[in-house]
Amino acid sequence: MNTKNIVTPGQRLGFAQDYVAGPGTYVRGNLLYASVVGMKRVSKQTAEGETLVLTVSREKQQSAIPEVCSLVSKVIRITPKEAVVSIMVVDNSPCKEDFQGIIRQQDVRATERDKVKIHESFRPGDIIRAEVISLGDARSYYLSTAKNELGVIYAQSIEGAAMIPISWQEMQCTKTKAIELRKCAKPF
Amino acid sequence: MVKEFESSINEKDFILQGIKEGLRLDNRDIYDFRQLGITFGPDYGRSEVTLGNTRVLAKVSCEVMRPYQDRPAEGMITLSTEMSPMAFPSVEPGRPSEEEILVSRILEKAIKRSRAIDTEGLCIVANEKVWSIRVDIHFLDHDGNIIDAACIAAISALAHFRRPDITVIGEEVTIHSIEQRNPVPLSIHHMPICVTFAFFENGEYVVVDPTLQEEQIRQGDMTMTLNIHKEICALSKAGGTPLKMETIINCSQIATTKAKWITEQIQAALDAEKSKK
Amino acid sequence: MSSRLELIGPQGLRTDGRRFNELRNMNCKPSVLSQADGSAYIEQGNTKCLAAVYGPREARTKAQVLHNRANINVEISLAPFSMEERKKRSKSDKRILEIASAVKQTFEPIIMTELYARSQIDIYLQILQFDGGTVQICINAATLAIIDAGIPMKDYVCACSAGCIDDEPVLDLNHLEESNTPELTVALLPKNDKITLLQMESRLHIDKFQQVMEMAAKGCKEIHTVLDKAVRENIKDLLKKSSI
Amino acid sequence: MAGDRRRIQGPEVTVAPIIIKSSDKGKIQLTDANGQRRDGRNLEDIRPIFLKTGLISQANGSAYIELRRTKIACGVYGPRQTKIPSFSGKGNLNCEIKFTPFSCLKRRQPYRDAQEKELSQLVFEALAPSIRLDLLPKSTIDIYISVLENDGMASCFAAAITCASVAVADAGIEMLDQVAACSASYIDGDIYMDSDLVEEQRESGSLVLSYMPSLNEVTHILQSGEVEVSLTTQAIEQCTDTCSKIYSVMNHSLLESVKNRIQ
Amino acid sequence: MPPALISPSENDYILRGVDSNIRADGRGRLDYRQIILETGLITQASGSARCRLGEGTDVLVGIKVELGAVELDGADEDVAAIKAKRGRVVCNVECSPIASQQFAGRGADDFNNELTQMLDRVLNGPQGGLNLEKLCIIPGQQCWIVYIDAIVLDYAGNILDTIFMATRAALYNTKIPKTIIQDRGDGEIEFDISDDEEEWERIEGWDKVPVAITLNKIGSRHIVDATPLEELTTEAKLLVTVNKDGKVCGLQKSGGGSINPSLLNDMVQTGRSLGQSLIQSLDEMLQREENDINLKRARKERIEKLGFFAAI
Repeated sequence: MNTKNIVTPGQRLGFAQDYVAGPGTYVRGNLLYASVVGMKRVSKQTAEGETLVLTVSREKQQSAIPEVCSLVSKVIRITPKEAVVSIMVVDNSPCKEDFQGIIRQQDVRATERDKVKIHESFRPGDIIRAEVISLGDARSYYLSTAKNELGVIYAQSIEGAAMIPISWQEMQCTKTKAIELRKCAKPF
Repeated sequence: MVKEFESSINEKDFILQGIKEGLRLDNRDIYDFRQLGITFGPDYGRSEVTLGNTRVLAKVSCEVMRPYQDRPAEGMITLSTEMSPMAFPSVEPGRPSEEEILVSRILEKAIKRSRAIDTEGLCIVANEKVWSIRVDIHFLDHDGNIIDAACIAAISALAHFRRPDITVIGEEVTIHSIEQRNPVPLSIHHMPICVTFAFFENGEYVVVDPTLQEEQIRQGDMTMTLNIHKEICALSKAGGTPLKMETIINCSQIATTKAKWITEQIQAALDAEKSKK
Repeated sequence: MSSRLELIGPQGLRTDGRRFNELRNMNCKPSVLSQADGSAYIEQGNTKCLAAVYGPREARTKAQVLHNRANINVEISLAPFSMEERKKRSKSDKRILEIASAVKQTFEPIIMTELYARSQIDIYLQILQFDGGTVQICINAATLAIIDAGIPMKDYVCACSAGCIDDEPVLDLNHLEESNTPELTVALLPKNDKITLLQMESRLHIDKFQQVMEMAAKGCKEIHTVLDKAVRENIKDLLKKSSI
Repeated sequence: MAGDRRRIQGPEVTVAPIIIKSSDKGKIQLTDANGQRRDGRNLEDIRPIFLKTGLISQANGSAYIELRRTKIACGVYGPRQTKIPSFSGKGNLNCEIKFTPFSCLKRRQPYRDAQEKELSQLVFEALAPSIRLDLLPKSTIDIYISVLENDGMASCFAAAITCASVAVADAGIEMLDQVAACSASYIDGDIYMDSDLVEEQRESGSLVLSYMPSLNEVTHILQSGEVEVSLTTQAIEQCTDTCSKIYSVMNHSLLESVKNRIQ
Repeated sequence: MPPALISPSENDYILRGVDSNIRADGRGRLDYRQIILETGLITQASGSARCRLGEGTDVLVGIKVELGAVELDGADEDVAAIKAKRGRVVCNVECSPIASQQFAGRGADDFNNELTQMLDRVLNGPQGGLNLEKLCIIPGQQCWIVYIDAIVLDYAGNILDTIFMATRAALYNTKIPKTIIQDRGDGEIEFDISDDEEEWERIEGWDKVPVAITLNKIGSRHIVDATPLEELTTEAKLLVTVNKDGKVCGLQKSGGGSINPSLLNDMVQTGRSLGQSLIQSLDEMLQREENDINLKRARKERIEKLGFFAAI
């Protein structure tokens, strides 16, 4: 790997009109600067006249913070109105320390929102995939599972065994074959 | 934080109605103290006082210390009160509550500010060494009126206390152990006694020695500290329901008789203790 | 108390030239601060105090919320240069907390707190110079500031101290006098002559008690006239300003 | 003063001994006949800098700086969830600087004193303009700086800022630029760059400047002492020049760390 | 208490105003509000002064001069020897909760500390102006300690400048008792303190005490004497302390923004010239007040202080 491509924050990378500023860079005045330590990369030109995207990929990942994207989190506690979760992975990069999020009753699924019962959707200890819909209040991010591919991805039955999804709102225990209710994520 | 236990509305009404009719739950008269018990020992300066269910322990100890610069020929007296969650479930340990501050301030005024103890007699070598007397007050059980109980405990413990005898030759100070020489008592000028009143119905009704439940429904309180010479040593009515002046004068009369009665009780307990030895 | 100070001169005048039943020179003015909802400044002799009242406003912490009335919060601070010797006092000094608690309990039955459920009224007092009578000046300043803030209360609360020198009751003690004689502080509701606060230190014979208390109550009445005048003048000024 | 009761306390008042040198040496000369300082530097030279990243494995980013007898370690944690719930669209930056008890001439108390609290505030002010806090809503970055040895307060403060900036970059946090800082002392009308403790005690004033060389912005300035404006201007210029030099050291150490990881 | 907030439109309003050199209260960028200064309000202090800016900010400074031990430490003997011959200055700033609800409880602790350190840094050094050697009574043992306590009584922006103005005036007002030193032989020195107030002296060098000018960078320009709203708009502040000779006695940037070096130089220059003229007008005010008092004293009239009722 060419060490010449390693850049440090504040380093000038070129003129703003020549490139599109990708992640790890920013524009100030008419210049493009690096904002993290890492490798400078320029996207390959695919079409004629397309502006190249310049990115600096981080040499070391910053501890991730939630943004509007999909994430993985663990249910901590539930109330009739909401499920409190702790956000563990944001967009495939793990958070060093957990952030707190809330899935409100109306954000569990897309249809028949008024009939949602939290305890028939999530249980404490479930691992779920969700997405951030808002920065939320002072304490928590607001999350939603109102999409087919979002919902519980791993859960244990009362017996303590792992469960497999059998429909979008049911899971079955591998040991006792008991069926429990969950809002399941559609497997990829 | 644990919330303080509160009586129900029915209980409150019941107690209030009783007071209006001159009746109390424990069959006392409104101007009566509860049963007072004072026990001493086993060592000097330790007394345990019970006032109904309220129970307070006081322990006096002493050590030799350097005096304050502005009072070179006076001994020191330290009062220390600590409310532990044992008697006060709502108290957070470590941080003094507002109630604790008020109690310790009233005791300080009653015992230190009124000069109940002869501090000049505690001087060993001026500017160099004086006795420092420390009174530790522990609240063991709280059923109302801890101030009166604490004050009785503190003053009776001080009266019971004996400090080691000393001889001073020039700058040389010898402290004799209790086995070597008889320890000496503190010289006590007078015995301040606290009497606490509780007021109900905008000050219309007055009760002496309130229990915890009565304290919870009172609208105001007043603590008078007196001695047997009919001197008011301290008085504290920190806000609460406004009172007529006659009520206060009336209270002061009641307090004098109560102070006399309590002093006699303490004296009797001290005498009984002495005769035992 | 072996070396007793001469607190009364040969002509029967006190150390600062006052007669027995004379108050110290008193100055007061409401509305002195820009940020506070109500404020007041009071001088009683050499004791000077500023008061500010904020609220009724949202309670700062949930623990302070009372469901049926407003919570009153009192904070007192002493300027480091206010005493003879410079001393920085922490806010958790026992004596200061005691006074703060006394001021709080004095105003609780007087302010109509039931009109402002779940809210909070803050009373801040700053003592700039100290020459005896802390409790009384704190109460008088707070009364004026609360009135200035427009918070409804049942009556003025006026406080004054009295003592007893050589068996003679004296009014409004200064620092020298209060450290050498018994001191009784009384806070009075002037309209119905009821006493809300009564504090005493040092020894006083019970036979003198009533006399001293009546002396203090008389002082409270005098203070009431001064406070009332200040309030009325302030309102007149306000009317004058708004009519222009 | 109420100290920490859990620790064994020494006497109420202690005085560090003053070592009296044999009289024949006389007064300490800060410069010799050639205009060179006691350690052979010229007035405008700074001490050699050793700067290394990634010493604290638990931290998200860390750095260690050494300028002869000044030694500082810094750890950066976060961005992580803000502990005190209060909504803010921008990230919080929390800086804490701590002098170890043995780092100074006099023993320092183990708990944070007033000076440390204020220096922490100053470090915050110096670093805040360089970090893109607007990208980190509801999050906090914690910067903990530990001074292991202090050889002159001004130069130590400057080194702490430099060190913290490298640690933030090492944590992979998005920044506008890195902040380099350096100090200067005014002694007898001359400007001594990066003075040590002996020089500092003889100064009539000092200047600490932190600077973002690539953006040409001053992020912090702290000057004490009675100084002519012209001299201040000159010192500011010298400091910005020196900061650019320190900047290359900072870049170098960051590049090294990347290279090491790649290999 | 949450910090005060500012809306984007208010922000924009102030920004544009500053750009066209007109502020919400009609002032230009470099105009101060009306200054009211009065000394000698606290009889129990050795010196005191109160400074009020416009209709808002109000600071009271009380100075007490007390006896104490000299400081005995230093990196080496030379430094220690200088310190042993000096008096000391101790600064302390407190924001009273009466000034603003933000200062209630422990809310002001950090802010108090910041202000205290800023004041201390300027006054406790060669640039402070005070002649500390004159405050020493017996070298190596006893000296006067000057305790400077500032209390913020009312808050409407620009606290620091006001503190410095009030401190300077309070130092002017401070009188130190004269000491008479007697050598008893065998290295034992005793001293008496004169109780004749006529003989008491001002602290030497009070006139060299600097004042502070806080310059607030808003947009690409800077203003002085900012109101609370303007302070919220400020990106970076620069504190310039200047003495009467026009020398810079301290610079300190605060706030979360950065400043371009050329603008920085510009701000230092502005601060310097403003500071010098500010000192001149402050000194005139103090002189006028003293003349008034002397005149009244000569005519045996009652000296009435405006006290806290001034200009409200």
